[in-house]
Order: sequence, then C-alpha cells, then structure tokens
Amino acid sequence: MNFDALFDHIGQHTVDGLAKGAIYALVALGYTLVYGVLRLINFAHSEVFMVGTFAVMWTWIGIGAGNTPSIGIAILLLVLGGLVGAAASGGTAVLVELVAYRHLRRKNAPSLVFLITAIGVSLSLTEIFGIFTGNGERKIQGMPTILNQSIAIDFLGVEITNLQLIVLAAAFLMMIGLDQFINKTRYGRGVRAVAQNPDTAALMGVNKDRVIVLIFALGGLMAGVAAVLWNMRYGFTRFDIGFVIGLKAFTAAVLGGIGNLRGALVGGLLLGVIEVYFATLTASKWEDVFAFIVLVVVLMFRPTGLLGESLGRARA
Amino acid sequence: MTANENTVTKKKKRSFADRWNGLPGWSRFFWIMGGVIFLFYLPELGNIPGTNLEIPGLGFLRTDVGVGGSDWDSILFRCAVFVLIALGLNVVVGLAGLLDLGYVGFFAIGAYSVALFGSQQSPVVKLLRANFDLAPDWALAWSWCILLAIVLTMFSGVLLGWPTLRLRGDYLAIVTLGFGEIIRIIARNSTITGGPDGITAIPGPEGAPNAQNKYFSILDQKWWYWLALVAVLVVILAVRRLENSRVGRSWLAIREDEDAAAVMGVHGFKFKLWAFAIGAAIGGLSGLLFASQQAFIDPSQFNVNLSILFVAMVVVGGAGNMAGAALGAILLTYLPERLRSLGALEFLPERFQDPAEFRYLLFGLAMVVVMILRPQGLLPSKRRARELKDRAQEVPVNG
Amino acid sequence: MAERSVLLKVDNVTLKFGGVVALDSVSFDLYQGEILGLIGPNGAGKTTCFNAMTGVYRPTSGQVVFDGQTVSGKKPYEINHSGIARTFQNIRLFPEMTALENVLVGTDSRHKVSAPGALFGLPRRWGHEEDLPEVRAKGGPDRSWQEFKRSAAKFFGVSRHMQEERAAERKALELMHFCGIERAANEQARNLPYGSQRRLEIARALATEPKLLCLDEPAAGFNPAEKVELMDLIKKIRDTGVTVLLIEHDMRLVMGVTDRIVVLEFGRKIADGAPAEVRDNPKVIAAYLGVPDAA
Amino acid sequence: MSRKFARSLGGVIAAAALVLGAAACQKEGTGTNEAAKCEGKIAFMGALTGADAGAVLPSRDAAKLAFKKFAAANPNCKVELVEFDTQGDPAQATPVANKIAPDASFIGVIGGAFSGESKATMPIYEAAGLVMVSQSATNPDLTKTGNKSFHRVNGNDTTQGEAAVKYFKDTVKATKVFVIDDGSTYGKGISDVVKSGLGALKAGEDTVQKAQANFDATISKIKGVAGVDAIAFAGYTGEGAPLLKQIRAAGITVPFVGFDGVYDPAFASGAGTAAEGAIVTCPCIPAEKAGGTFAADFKAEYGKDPGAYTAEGWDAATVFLSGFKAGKVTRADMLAWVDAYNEQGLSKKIKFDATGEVDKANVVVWAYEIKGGVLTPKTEIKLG
Repeated sequence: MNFDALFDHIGQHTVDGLAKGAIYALVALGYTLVYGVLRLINFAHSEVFMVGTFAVMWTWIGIGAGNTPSIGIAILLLVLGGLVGAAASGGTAVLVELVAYRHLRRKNAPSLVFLITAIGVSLSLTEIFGIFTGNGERKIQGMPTILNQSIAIDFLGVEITNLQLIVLAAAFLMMIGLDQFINKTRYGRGVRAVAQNPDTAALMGVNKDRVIVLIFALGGLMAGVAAVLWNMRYGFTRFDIGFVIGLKAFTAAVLGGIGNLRGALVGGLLLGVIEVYFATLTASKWEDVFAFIVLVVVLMFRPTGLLGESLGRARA
Repeated sequence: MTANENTVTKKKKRSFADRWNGLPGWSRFFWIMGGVIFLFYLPELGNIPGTNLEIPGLGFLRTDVGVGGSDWDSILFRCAVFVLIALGLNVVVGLAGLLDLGYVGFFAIGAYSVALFGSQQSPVVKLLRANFDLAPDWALAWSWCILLAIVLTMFSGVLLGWPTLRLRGDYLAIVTLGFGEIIRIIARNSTITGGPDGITAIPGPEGAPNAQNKYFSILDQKWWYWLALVAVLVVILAVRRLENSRVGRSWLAIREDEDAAAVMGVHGFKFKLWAFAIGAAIGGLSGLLFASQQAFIDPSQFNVNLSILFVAMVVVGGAGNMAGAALGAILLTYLPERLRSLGALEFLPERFQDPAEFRYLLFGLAMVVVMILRPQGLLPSKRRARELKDRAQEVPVNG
Repeated sequence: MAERSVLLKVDNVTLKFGGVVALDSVSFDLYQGEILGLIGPNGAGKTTCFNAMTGVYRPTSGQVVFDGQTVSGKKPYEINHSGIARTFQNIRLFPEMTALENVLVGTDSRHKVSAPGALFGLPRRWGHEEDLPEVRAKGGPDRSWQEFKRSAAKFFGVSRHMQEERAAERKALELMHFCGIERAANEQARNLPYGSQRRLEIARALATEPKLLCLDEPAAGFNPAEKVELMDLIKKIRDTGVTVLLIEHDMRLVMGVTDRIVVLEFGRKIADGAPAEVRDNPKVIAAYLGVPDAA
Repeated sequence: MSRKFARSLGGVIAAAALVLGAAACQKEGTGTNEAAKCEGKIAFMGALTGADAGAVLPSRDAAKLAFKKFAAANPNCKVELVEFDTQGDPAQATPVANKIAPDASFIGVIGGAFSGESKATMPIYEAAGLVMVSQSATNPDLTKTGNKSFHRVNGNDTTQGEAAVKYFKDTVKATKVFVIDDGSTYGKGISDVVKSGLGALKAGEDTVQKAQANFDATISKIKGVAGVDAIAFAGYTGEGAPLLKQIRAAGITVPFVGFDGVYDPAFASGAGTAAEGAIVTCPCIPAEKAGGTFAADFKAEYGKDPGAYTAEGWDAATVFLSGFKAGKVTRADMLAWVDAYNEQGLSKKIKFDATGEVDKANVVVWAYEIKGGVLTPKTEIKLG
C-alpha cells in the first residue's frame, strides 16, 4: 500500500475520481429510474449507453469533424452530439421497453425473467455492434478529438482540466434538471405516483404505460448525455464498452441507494473516487475489488444504500 | 377412478408434467432407467455399439460432423458439467429464490482447489513441499481434492452469505456479481494462484494427465463424460431428496413469501445460508471436474459473463425445476457448438454466411424470444401432487 | 368470572413510524381459552398491533409478554416457535405450492429441520410397521411396485425424517379436514377459490400448534352463509384449547363469537369488555358513527 | 387400471424399440489407406470470432494465402487448411483439439494463436503425435514444459522484453520509465522482463484490467511520479489505444512504447492523433523487408495491408507445405521434418531448437513508429 502516493496528491486524486464518477452517475440514473418505478434491474441499460457512444461517433465522423476544431464548432459538435446521443439512447431504451419488457409485464412475469430478457437484449445489441462495426474484427473505434484537454483551474496544486469541468458541470446540470422534472412537473408527479403505487395511480387516471415509457426515455436520455461526455473525454468506443461502464454504474446506483436519484449521483461520484484512491494505493487491477468491498460494507450497515430508496417510498 | 378426482378445478389440457406425474411409479422408474442408459450411450450417438451399423439421422446431432466442429465427447462432458452447475444454481435461484450473479466464483474456487492442491506445477503445492518437508513429488490426491473442493466452496458460500443474505434480492444480485469478479481478479493478480498464466498438469482420477492413462486419457474424453454423468446423477438424487423434504419446502416458502414464511416459523436466514452452501458445493464440484478434464485453467476462463450464462441456463430452462434447469444448460452449451459446425450458409448473402460469427447474436435473440413466449421457462416448475387420493378419505372426522 | 390465567399481555405498547404514532400505549390482556375480538375503524391500528405481537415490527416502547416470556423484539420465527400463529388480512399463502404443502410448512415449525438429516436420512429405525409406506393398489404392477417399495423401506429402515414427514402429512390432512378443505390438498394454492384460501391460511397457522391464533379479518369477502360456517370453525378451534384473537369488521360476527372485545381508535384503546358492554359504550358508538359496519 | 397399465407398458416398450429397432444401416467404410500421396490437412486453431479475433485473422489470412499459392503451384497436392475457432478461450480450444487429434487426416496444426489455448491443448497434440507450429504464441514458458509437439516461428516475450529494455536505454535514453501492463499472461510476461531489465530506471508501475476503459487512476499515478520520461505498455490494442489517447489528452507527452500486442492498425486508428510518434516493438519483420512479393500479394488478395504476425502466419504454413512437398504425409514424418527444418523464412531464418523455439539470434525485433496513423518501420533493435 503506497500511502505516500495517495496522500501527497489527495486533492488531485479526488478531482480525477469525481470526474470519472460523474459519467457513472449519469448512467446510474437510468438504472435508478427504472428500478424506482418498476423494481426491475434493467440490465440492458449498459447497451443503451453503448449505442449512444456509437451514434455520437458516427454523427461526428459523418459531418466530417476533424481534430480540435475551433471552439465554436466544438461547442456545436458537443451540443449536436448530445442531442443525437440522447435521441439514440433514449430511442433504444424505449425500444427495449416496447419490444421486450411490455409483453412480460402484461404476463406478470417474475423479475428473473425480466433479467434474462435484458441479458438477451444486451447480448444481441453487443453482438450486432460487434459484427457490423470495425470490419467484423471487433476493434476499438477511435474518433476525432473535439476539445483539446487543457488545465482550466489550478488551485493549490490541484489541476482541473476543462474536460473534467465540463463533465462535472454537465452531470450536475442534468441531475438537477431531472430532479426538478420528477419533483416539480405534472409528468414527474405521474412518475412518482406510479412508483409509489402503480395500481392506485392507474385508478387515479395516470397512464401507467406512458409513465413507464417516459422513465425509459429519461434514463436513455441521461445515458446519451453520458455517451457524448464519454466520447469527448475519452475519444473512443467499442462494441463491449457497455458492459464495463454498466457494471460500474449499476454498482454506483446500488451504493447510493437504487431508486434514489440523488443516490445515483452520490454513488457514482463516490465510486469514482474510491477507484482512483485504491488504484493509487495499490494498482488499477485491484480497484474493482475495493469498489465491491466498499459496496458490501456500505450495504451491511445501510441495507438500502447510502441515501436509501426513495423515488417512491422506502421499503422496509 | 380418474386421477383428477380430488381436484377442485379440472384442467382442460394435460401438460407433459401432468402426464408424467400421472404415470404409475414403476413405469416412471423404467422410463428413468431407459433415459439413464441412453445418457450413457450418448458418446456413441448414431452408432450401434459393437457393430458397424449406424442409425440414420441421429449422427446429425453430433457436434463433430461438418468442418470446424468440436469433439463430441468433450462437448458432452461440457454439457454434463454445465448441467451440474445449473442444478446447483437452481437450488439457489430456483428453489430459494436468491438471485446469485456470482456463481462463477464457486465454479472457480472448485477448479482452483484441485489445481492448487493437486497439480505438481502449482505454487501452493511447491510452497507446502518446501515448508513441510514433503516428498518432492507430493501433491494432494485427487480424491482428497474432491473433499477439499466441496469444503472450500461451502465455506466460501457461507462466508459470502453471512453478511449478504440479509439483503433484499436485488442488492444480493450486485453483491454476488462483485464476489465472482473478486475471485477472478484475485486469481489473476496474485502469484500464489499462478497469476494470469494459470495452472497446468491438473490431475484427474488416474493422477496427473498422461497419454498412457487407461480410461481418463487426454485423447479420448468418453470416460470423462461418464464420470461427469455419474456426478450429475448423484447430485440429482441428492437435490431431489432435499427438494422433497421440509428443507425444500422451507426454501420454496422463502421464495414465495419470506415474511409469511417467517411468521409460520421458518428460519429464513438459516435456510438461505443452506441453499447458498449447497449450491456452492455443487458449483465447486463442477469446477473441479472442469479443471481436471481440461488439465489447465487460467483466470480468464471464469469471467462474469459465465455467471450470467449460468443464470440464463436456469431461467430459460425453467427455474425451480431440475429437468428445466438441466435442459437449459444443455441447450445453451450444445447449440452454439452445433451452430459452429453448421458450415457456410450459402443461400445467404456473403456477409451472413458464417453462422459461427452470428451464433451469439442468435443466442441473444433466442433468449429474448423464449422469455417473451414462455416466461416460466421451457419446462416450468410444477409441484408434484402427492399420492393421497385414498388417504384423504381415511382421515377421521373431527380430528 | 373465575380467575383465568393470562396468556398474552400487551403492555403499554407504542409504535411509531417516523412521526406517525400507529399505536399509542396500548395495553390489554388475553386469557387462556377465550376468543377476544379486536375491533376499530379503518386505520385504528389493529393490524399494526398484530404485527407488533408477531415480530413483524418491533415496538418503539412497551412490551408483549406471551406465556410468561417477553416476545417483543424477537424474530418472527422465534415468536412462532413460542406459540403464536396468525393469518393475514390480505391472504399470503405460498401460491406456487400445493395446499397440502402450505400446511406442511406450518407443521415444520414443530420439527427439527436440518439439511444433512434430509439429505442422508439418518438416524434410521427398523421394524415399525407404521413407518412403512402403505400398499393400497388392488393388484397388477402398481401393487408389485408398492410392495417393492415397502420391502425396500423395511430392509433399509426408515429415517426419522421420513417418519416425521409421514406424521406431518397425516396431521396436515387432519387439519385440512378440520377446516373443510381436504379435497383441495393437491391443488396449487393460487388456484383455490377465495374462501378455501382463507381456510387454508387458518389450517396452515393451526399446523404450527399454536397456543394463540391471531386471525386478521378472516371473514373479509365472505357471504353470510360462509360467515356462519366461519363462526362455527372459530368456536371449534377454541374448543380444541387454542386461544383466539380476532380482528373483524363484521359486528354481527364479532358479537356472535367473541367472549370479550377490545376497541382501538387512532392507535389508542378506547374500550375493553364483554360484547354487550362494548356495544353500548358511547365512545365506541361515536367512533363507529356513520361508518357502515360491513367490511 | 388395466388400460392405464397397458398404456404405461406400451410407452416403455415403444421407447426401447425407438432406440434399438430403428432402421439400422451399414456405415460407410472409413478405411484409412495412407498412401504416400501428397495429401493431408492442416488445422488452423485460433480466435476467429469474438473480441480477440482481430489479432489472429491477419495471420490466418496469410496462411490461407500460402495454401492458395501452393495449391496453384502444385496441382497434384491435395492439401487443405481447415479453420477451427477457439475464440482464444482455452475451454473452447480443448474440445477443438480433441476433435483434431484423433482425426488421422490432420498432419499438423498451425497455432495456437494465443499462449493460453496453446498451453491447454499442447498435451493433447503431443499425445496424438501431432506437430504444432505457432505463429504468435509468445509466452516463454510454453517451450519449457518438455512438450515435443509445440514449435513457434515467432520470438518469445523474453526476447522482445530484452529488446525493449535495450531500446529504452540506447535509443530513448530514458531515465525514469513508467511500466504498465494489462495483467494478462502476455502483458505480465513482457513487463516482468522489462521491469527487471530496467532495474533502477523503472520509476513506477501499474497493472490495468482487461476491457478497462478509463485510465484516470493510472494517469493520476503517472502524474504522481515526478520526471517520468518514458512509458512502456505491455498489453493489447483494446486497452492500449484508449490508454495512449488518455495519456496524451492528460498532457503527458513523453515517449510511449508498446509491444507486439498493439502492433495492429486499429491501435493507430483507435488512438487517433495521440498515436503519432508512439513506438511499437515487434519481433516481426516489416512485410516489405521480408523480401519477395509477400506484402504486395497480401494486399492484392485481401485489399488491406498485412497486420500482426502475417509473415509468421505465412512462415508457419510454409513449414508444413514444404513438408508435404517433400512427401511427409504422416504425423511422425511431419514432426521429424519440422524438428529438422532449417530454411530462410519470410520473417527470419527458421530453425527450431530442441525446445521448439527459433534461435534467439535469428529473432528480428523491430521498432515501428506510428507516422500519419500508419505503423512505419523505424529501426531494427539488434540484440547484443
């Protein structure tokens, strides 16, 4: 354990970890939204993110974006990417709901069946992208660098880059927007009503199916934004990227309290920081081990995650 | 006398399970014996043993027909090992209703226990020899490795279950998933497990792998399949006893309604732990067989996708039903292998001709379709009616 | 009234959920062998009181003493082992299991249940005719098969597990007969008609050999004829020596069957006494005013 | 009762009849007359589908090309290359090996492409007397087991690691090298050699994971070590390209050296402009330096440039093809032929020592530089 390496640069590691976790947090929102309303782990959400990264990449390459265009064009590309990513991911998420889950819900299938269906959808999407991209060789896909990384803030030796800043800001903005949407608008009220008691909500005139499509779309939208941020910051994608990110995001959602929007943010950021800390203490290869151990410890003391389940009601 | 006499509502359609349960005991017995004989005959599928004759059509089912296929006996062995896994996981997922996404961890522990303590090449064996003044060719005998694998996996099952089984189902899923990953990462990154290089020369029933071995040879896998088949049959008998006992009843009660079960006096935690430990032991046994047959393991063979595949086997086949879980395991192991040697599909455009390339896509789509059409799995679980028809009337009035 | 032994003592039990007080210092006693009715308007805290007694919730303060032992704070299964059984307001059977198996789960409460015992079938007992499986078939291969099984059991002995299993099965059938649902033994619980499900819940609870049986609105959804049958059943249960605590909305049923009534309102006890006194109690009348007494 | 009995009994009998009484028919004679004709099959075993296929397909293509050309030149030789997909997974490779081994029509095996599957299958091939010639399995331990079947035409990780150390010392003149590996057999093997070779020059290390996507922690670590002036990465493209891209994005501009695991066009395209100037060492000769028309032929056949281990794939195929030409059509003959083989191949002079390794002195290690997104030969690293 190399404590010197950690504590000498603890500020820097924290910032790096937060920026890493912000993307987890956005993807985690998708898990949390669906879980909060349907009590269902949407394992296909990882592929929703993956589809978003590809859509954004193709858009950028398609309109002939080069490396590090001028700042105006870069912003335009990011916004365009965000819109395309949100549309693609949201569309995929809704499609998954309509094609796979809706039938199962009608049949009142047990939750394991949803899980296996989700895995099937996930596998199919991964394979489709694996076979039809990169010449069938399943290689990683590079894309133009939209924004050059540079140091935006240098505070007491802690360097925060422009990309990290954008990722963090975007994650917080999306989070606040979503929170407001769920808590303040009429649609959000419908979501909360269904989350609390689907049957009563249906009696009160809430269209349950529409609400469910809405939450899948919202989760997909967040994943799409995460996708464009991912592409901007890391500049590559791959057919199987969803699995890695999805696993982390799901862990983050549980850590914060699945079903709880703020929990997803807290869990994501925390997971990012834990990973960077422990990778510094030992090696990157151990970061997952520590992430899971922290998860188990947290769950032992707080069985419903750090902030508890709260989109609807907390369960006993 | 009709079989349905004492039922309240009459079924219109008799399912396979109903028909099966309606058969008299002796007839079921002969069917089962016939089935077992057929299972032992499988390596010769399509041939009539001892003759040069073949049964037309059956040979087509083998995986070694066509170009690029795999050895039929090896695939049978793999099917048997995965059936064993599905049976073990079925105890956890199907009977007790606990979603375990890290089952591969137990599979790995079973495999590593025979590799680390049985192989001449293992760092653990070398360490033990050096520190305990053992013979230079010392290694734990295979038969002791079986015991060790079962003990170690049961212990790890309890170790994992103790803190986590108090969690609700969905949380359990992610924690077990993490457990599977942790086992793999440790196996890969520590030197005592042989690291990423893995362990070679893992012994079998006849000792270290050797071309001269009489039955469990490197080249002919038939005996390996028969060994795995025996293990499967033993496990089926054992799990059946549990399933039809009050232990199995307690598992089902927990699965159906944990709170109500607790109020009826079922000690939920204890039985969940038992389910975990028993499931883990079966997973460990299958890992041991897998490692012994392959004689080489490395950590990359135990990734999370395998765990998910295991759960898929159980659910696609029919959670809670041993026959279903076994069917799921066989289909999900056999089909990709059979598709591999299908040969080019020349009626399709060039891009789509190679079925091997598409087999996992087909596999994923099939999973979705099966689940949508048959959410209960291919062979849904159905509680067997007890043979009570006469006794119900013998009960004294006003007991 | 002669002095009767107190079976259960609810002593100043308070239960709070966050800021909401669901039970506010509720105290009452239950005497051995009586049928006590627990009534009150919707939301009065009747089911919460049940939950506090059976270990589903832990009281915030106060205690429940059963048969001389404090049971509040114990786990639900421990409380069941000490002799309290209950049914649920919204039926909670094990839907995929057969009716008989549902009852058998109850009988298991009185047995030592161990996985190794079930797996290896030890210890064994030889030479007891009543342990062996019956030969019922009149002839043909069925009979030979049954005879074969019988002689196999004779030869290998019968494990304690199997003996207990047979006894449990007999007892479960008796109980189902007692509750009038023996015909449904092999049906899946979820396929049973509503009334049978309610009765099955009672049979399952009785199978745990309780000293106290708590029934949570057992007559909900019943027609008058069924209610009369249920009243008879409850009395029959009491006659076997089981004390009964009954939550019920239907005043006629409550008045007809109970020995004593406790009335709750807004988590507080407002009356306690014989049915006739309670019926005339002005507080109770006020509480129920305008509230139709049918469920 | 009796009707039920008849039905039950009938079922049992019908089943038995189905198994035994089905119209049995005479099996076709499968006599194996092994005339000394120029005839036989070679198996190609490796990951042809799945995530790692990209590393194997180029050498498969090269071997196919060799067979095609041979068939054109020797119309009376009926040799065939049969492909077996293992997905690079040892568990999938063993059933394949067990299929190949008992099939007498197979005379040799090209592969395994990866070390793990080679390790798992070489006892099977040895037991069957089948000779293996691998084009790309680089783990040094493979030739240390005493296995008589395994040969390889490529250099192993030790050789390459030593060459890399030399490159760091002589060409880069690095003083503080940060070593990253991916924890795989391959990556760990090379990085161990590099780390011990560098000795005090090693400034820090990290091990990433397979399929890891974001390397913030690794970069955070590199930044934590003052004065790092070179980075070594032992792993594959999947992790290498994003790692390099993120390292450059983080403003770290020191030389980056990868090994043959990233000798792959996708490495340059995946990392984009970040890859510019990165060094990739490979114990594989530049195709255009290989002499002959191989590079041009390959491009003409497949419409793309040769990738990793294409020359080696060709060489492995050639070893067998020349054996066929010399009339070696039994397994024993072919094994003896390979053991005694001594010819100049495309990649190097191929002569196997007793362990199945090519002579270390003949292994040519080249440093390639990525220029304009293309791997261009920079310099040969001469091993002492």
